[in-house]
Amino acid sequence: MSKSDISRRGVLRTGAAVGAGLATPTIFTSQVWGGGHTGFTNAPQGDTVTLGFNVPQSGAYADEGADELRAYELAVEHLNGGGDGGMLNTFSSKTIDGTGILGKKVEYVTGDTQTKSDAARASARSMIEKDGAIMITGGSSSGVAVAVQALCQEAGVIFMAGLTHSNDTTGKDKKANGFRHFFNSYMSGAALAPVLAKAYGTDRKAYHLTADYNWGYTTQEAVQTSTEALGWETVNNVLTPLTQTDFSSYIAPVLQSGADVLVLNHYGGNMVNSLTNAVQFGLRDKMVNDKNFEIIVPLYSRLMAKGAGANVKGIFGSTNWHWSLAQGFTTPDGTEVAPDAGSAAFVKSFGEKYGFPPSQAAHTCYCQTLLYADAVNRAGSFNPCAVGEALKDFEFDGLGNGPTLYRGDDHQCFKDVLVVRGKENPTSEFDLLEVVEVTPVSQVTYDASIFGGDLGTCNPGA
Amino acid sequence: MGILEVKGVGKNFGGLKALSDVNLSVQENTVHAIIGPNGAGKSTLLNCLVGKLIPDTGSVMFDGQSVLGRKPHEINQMGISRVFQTPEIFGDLTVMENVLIPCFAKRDGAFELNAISAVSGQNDMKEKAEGILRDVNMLDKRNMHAAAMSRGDKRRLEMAMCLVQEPRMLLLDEPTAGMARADTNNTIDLLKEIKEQRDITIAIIEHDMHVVFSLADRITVLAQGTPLVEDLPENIKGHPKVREAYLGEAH
Amino acid sequence: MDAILLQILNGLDKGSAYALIALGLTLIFGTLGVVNFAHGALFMLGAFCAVTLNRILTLSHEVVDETRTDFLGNPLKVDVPYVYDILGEAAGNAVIDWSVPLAILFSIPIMIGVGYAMERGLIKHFYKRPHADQILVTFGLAIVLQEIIKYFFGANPIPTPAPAAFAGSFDFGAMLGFDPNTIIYPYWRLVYFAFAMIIIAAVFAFLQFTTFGMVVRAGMADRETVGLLGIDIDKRFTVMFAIAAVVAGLAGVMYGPINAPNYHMGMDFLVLSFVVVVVGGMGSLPGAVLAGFLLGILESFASMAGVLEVLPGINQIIIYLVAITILLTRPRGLMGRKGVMED
Amino acid sequence: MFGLDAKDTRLVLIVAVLTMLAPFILNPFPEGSELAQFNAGYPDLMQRFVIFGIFAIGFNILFGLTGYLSFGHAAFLGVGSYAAIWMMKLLTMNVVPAIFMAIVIAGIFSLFVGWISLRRTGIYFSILTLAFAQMSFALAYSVLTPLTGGETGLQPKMADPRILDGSLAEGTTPRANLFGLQMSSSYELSVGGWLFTFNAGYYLAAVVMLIAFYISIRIFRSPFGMMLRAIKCNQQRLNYTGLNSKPYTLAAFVISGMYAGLAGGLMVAMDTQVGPERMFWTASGEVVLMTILGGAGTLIGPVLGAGMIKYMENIISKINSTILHEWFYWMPDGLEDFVVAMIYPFIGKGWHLTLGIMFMLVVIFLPGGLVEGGQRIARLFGKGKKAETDEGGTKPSSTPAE
Repeated sequence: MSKSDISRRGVLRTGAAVGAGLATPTIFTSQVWGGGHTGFTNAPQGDTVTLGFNVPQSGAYADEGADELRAYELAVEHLNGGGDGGMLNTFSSKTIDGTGILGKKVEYVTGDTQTKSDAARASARSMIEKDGAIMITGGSSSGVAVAVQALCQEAGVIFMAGLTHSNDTTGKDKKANGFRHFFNSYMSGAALAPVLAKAYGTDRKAYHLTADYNWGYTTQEAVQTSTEALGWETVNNVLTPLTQTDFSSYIAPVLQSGADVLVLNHYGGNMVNSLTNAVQFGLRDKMVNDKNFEIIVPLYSRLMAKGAGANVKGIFGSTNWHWSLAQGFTTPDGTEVAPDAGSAAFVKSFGEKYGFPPSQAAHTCYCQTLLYADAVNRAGSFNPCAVGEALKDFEFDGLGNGPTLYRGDDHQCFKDVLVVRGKENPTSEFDLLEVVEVTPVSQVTYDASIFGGDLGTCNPGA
Repeated sequence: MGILEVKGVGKNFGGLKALSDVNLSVQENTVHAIIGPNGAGKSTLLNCLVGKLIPDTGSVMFDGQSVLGRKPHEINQMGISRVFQTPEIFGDLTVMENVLIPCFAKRDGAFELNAISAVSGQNDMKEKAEGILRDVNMLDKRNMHAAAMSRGDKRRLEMAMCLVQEPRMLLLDEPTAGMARADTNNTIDLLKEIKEQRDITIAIIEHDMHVVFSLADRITVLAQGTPLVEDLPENIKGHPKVREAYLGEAH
Repeated sequence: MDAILLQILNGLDKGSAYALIALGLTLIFGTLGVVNFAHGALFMLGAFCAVTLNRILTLSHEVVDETRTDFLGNPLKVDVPYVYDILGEAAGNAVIDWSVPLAILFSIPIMIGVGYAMERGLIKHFYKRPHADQILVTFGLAIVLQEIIKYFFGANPIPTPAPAAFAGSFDFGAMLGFDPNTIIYPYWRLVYFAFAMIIIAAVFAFLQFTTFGMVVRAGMADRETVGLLGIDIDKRFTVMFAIAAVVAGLAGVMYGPINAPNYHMGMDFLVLSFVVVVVGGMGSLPGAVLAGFLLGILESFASMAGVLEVLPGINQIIIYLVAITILLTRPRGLMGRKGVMED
Repeated sequence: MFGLDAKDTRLVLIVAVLTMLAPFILNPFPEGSELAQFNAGYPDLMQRFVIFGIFAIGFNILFGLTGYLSFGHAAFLGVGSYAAIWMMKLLTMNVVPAIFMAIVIAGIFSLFVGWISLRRTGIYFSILTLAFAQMSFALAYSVLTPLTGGETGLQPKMADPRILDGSLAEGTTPRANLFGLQMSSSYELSVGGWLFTFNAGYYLAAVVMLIAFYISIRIFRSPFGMMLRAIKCNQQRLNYTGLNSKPYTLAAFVISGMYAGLAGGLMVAMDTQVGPERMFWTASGEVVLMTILGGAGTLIGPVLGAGMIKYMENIISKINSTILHEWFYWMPDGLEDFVVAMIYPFIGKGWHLTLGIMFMLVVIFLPGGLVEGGQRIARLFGKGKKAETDEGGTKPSSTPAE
């Protein structure tokens, strides 16, 4: 964002405030969260619209939150016609023209979720109640996503989920006002299993270590079901406390169990520590059942993988998106993957602005912002119900994941899933993962009813 | 039959015999002093009387009821009040509050969830507390922080806190220890006054013979955890056994 | 049988970290009577000494590699550490590889400085203040320290690997006649255990066999008396604070390879270390060490799959259950003294 | 009045006026102005001020009076919240049974925890309470997921039974209400550039807080409160005065646990969601910090401390670098960047740093908390007048709380 721009905006805002202060004191009352005349919460007044970016700025996921915020700032810049336009150039829908959303200039407020559902809701509520945000987006855990999504449903604004991987977000806790671009545990399992079977054979004994909370449960279940379907056996599943930092006592007995694969259903700091510990134990140098012992991390985050350093080398996992899609590559089995135009545009615009490639969290947040803006434009209204209708069963392309469907039944995006592996010879600190296979969307699609839950009806606010 | 009957009390700490076969009978409305050299077991005995320690053997009866196994607050509710060697008061509270607390304890018992009525509205309690403060000449200090007072005043406050409960028996643990002569004399006068004006039994543990002989009606000499002699003060003064016990210990 | 052996081994190793942190905490509490909530932050600072040294050793200049491209398609800029230029690539690599053990030397003066500054600048003024004030001010300090670290190093964990020589694990099973691979344990963790034992022994020897130590022990037992003897105990207590800081710092330095350091690792250990200290008995050094190992072993047992099947979730609460049980049966912890911290 | 002496009555009235006028007081800056960033007069934050005020008032009854430092009070808040949300799911979205049940269940749980923990004193007591709270958190997060919803917590669902409520109209979501008055409903008053929001939930919470505050004053001034202060001062003397300190401390513990439960229930009433982080030890630490920051053992201190911390958490954390640049746009470019760079570490995502520094400064220079600070200021300005030394007698100065 160029500085003169900010300054000008500062002048305008002050000017507006003075003007408002001088105006004849008119007293009127109105029911909030309704906005009376407009029929929905926080209907944008004047020539600007405010979005709420609710990301972890303190706590263990602060770096991930910072990357999400960068992506949001970039998206706002592009929506307002700044920069090189990024993925606007490749997005299949062409309603965004650089004049903001529906001709209103996009402004934003930020808040700190602290990766706690209470704090996240407090922050989201302040954006809705104080700053007049019309849409809330962000977050980097499912607990937060589910909590904020429920809040947005109640308040009558749209929630565009950030990084949340649990099935629950668009499963048993789905809400009509909430939408998720990111993939989920089920898709990770479905995408990973065939690749694992191909790489490690169908006669494997898996030992699961699972983070003892909802996301862990759904991920473990997804991986177990999909690998067992291909012939694997699950030897054991041990639940580990969220607050655990040293996993040695969980990893030490793995070899004794006769397992030859260890699945670490952990995310974030848990993943870094459990993987580091597992590699420390030399598990990957061992031969069990005449097979090389292997480790799997179902959900990879490049930012977090960095914390595990060299320990990720050769370890399989899945990811929603990876910047190497921008350049194209050859998978180990010889498939040529051509450079993806959308990814290339995004990586270029993000990389040139910030000096490093975007993470998957940044990507999903950027996409969500664009998707929201486009939906408003197509609906011709900021009314959440109209926006929801526009997003429902919306098919698009050019946002880095190939053709994608926003399924209307559960507000979940369906797109290809990347199976990745820790790179043996990274060229830089960002070059940690290589894409092994792009699992086609058909392979990870499931029936919307299998996770229960009820979307309810959209709520535009009282 | 005395109001306090101690029979065959023994107490061991590890291998150490602190008390053995202590018998003691304190008559109602008398001042009974327990003296003895350091380490004779005076404090241990006192702690057995007030419920802080439970003796290994023997019995302690107060007015026909056993005090053994009862907690300090229960023993207090039976009518025994204790004055400590160094005054134990509520330092952060005002003098008035210090006296009000025992008033409430006397009226409401060991526990009463009296959380709604204001202290300031309890006029009967206030009058009672003011009365005792007047008796000990401290009414002018009623709003002072207790911790800010002189040691002599603290001692008087502690006495007032005990007396306001109208106990049947007052246990004093070296009440003049570490006091200047003038303060000691004041304390003696105060105790004499108490003795004369109230129906009260006093048991006093004391080092200072001046105090003992000014007050006591009867004296028990304790040595090495067991009573040596029990007699009237005038008989104790020249008693050879007592002299032996004290000289043996003394330098 | 082998499973139990393995968990005992594991518990000893876990316990050695607990014991080291609790030891430092107890030193400060026992000598200065200060409840130091910033002790976990000292542990974290130690770990970041290792990170910093690694950063210093890998200070690099960029060399453009025309044959490869970076994420934007531009020629790749490869970082070449200055150490390579000075020592050559092989020796340079070796130095970087050994940065964690080297950080022991690097961290000692830093931790002494931090400890000294903390005691003289802040803690000293809180000797006479209520414990609640001490807790609050040191808690505030802990937040400040970790936020400063976060500002410079980010929130994500930073990998600080052990020297390659310590990679992999040692097969105890084979040595003891069990099947191979049943009882294996990483070399670095064994190093950590040995290191912890040396530090603990050194602290005890220092307190036991030097006059300085004797005075400090006397001060721990009865501060007033020692003061009456005309010994300037305060100066010695400053030294003890610095020593405690060094113990915490060294525990942190060596912990880096076990769990990649992040800015909140101190807070993660804070509650646990207080539980350890209290279970051991406030102010008792042997108690702290004993409780550290005890809790380490029990935690390891509680994480066994067989145990979890019978008692799901026991691994979540075992530490606290033990703390409650011990405090109810042994009012002052395993080896605590009467009257310490009871008001 | 109300069975209070003149000074306490004045304090209650001041607090009552401040809470009732909070929507005005907390929104001093006109909408759209640069300083509007500092406005705190929106429902969520106002609700949090009073709810955490209740939590801290209750905590103060235990810690401020008896000196027992509980490090596990967040557990009672959490348990109260879970009780409340279950009442909403099972019975009715009316907040009355939810709040009532929150108090009852938190009371029962604190009776259990207190009965065990109060066997010990000092730091041993603190660790026992901490242990219970951490166990509650860990279990709620994991094995008790069927009961607590685990990580994602609990919210009212369309499919909940709500046996007392009629079925919901199509397209509506279950909303917390007080006999039909929705907690989320607000009236906005726009005067010139100013916008004031009057929220039903806030006023319910504020009235409850006033009652809670009033009860706490009564407790402070009662014989019971005097006994509690005596316990803090000299437990031995109390026992030898014929009083059993155990039931007194236990009663104080349970009362403060019920306050915490009340706060937890109100949180659910205002925002129908519960997550286990509410019980994490840092949440217990937060109420300790609030109480000490404001002034432990004083009447109004805990409320001030709660307001201060919640203000920092919600207002300071939302200032980002763009906003800073807007504020200082009038400076020369180089200077502007410099000033922003100097301030930036302390605001927005750096708000924890500011909080830490503030704790240290307050503890070092104002051991009596903000109340002591207020007294010092009052003394500075009121030298001629009679010196008010009584705790709680000081009026909250410029702190943005009630």
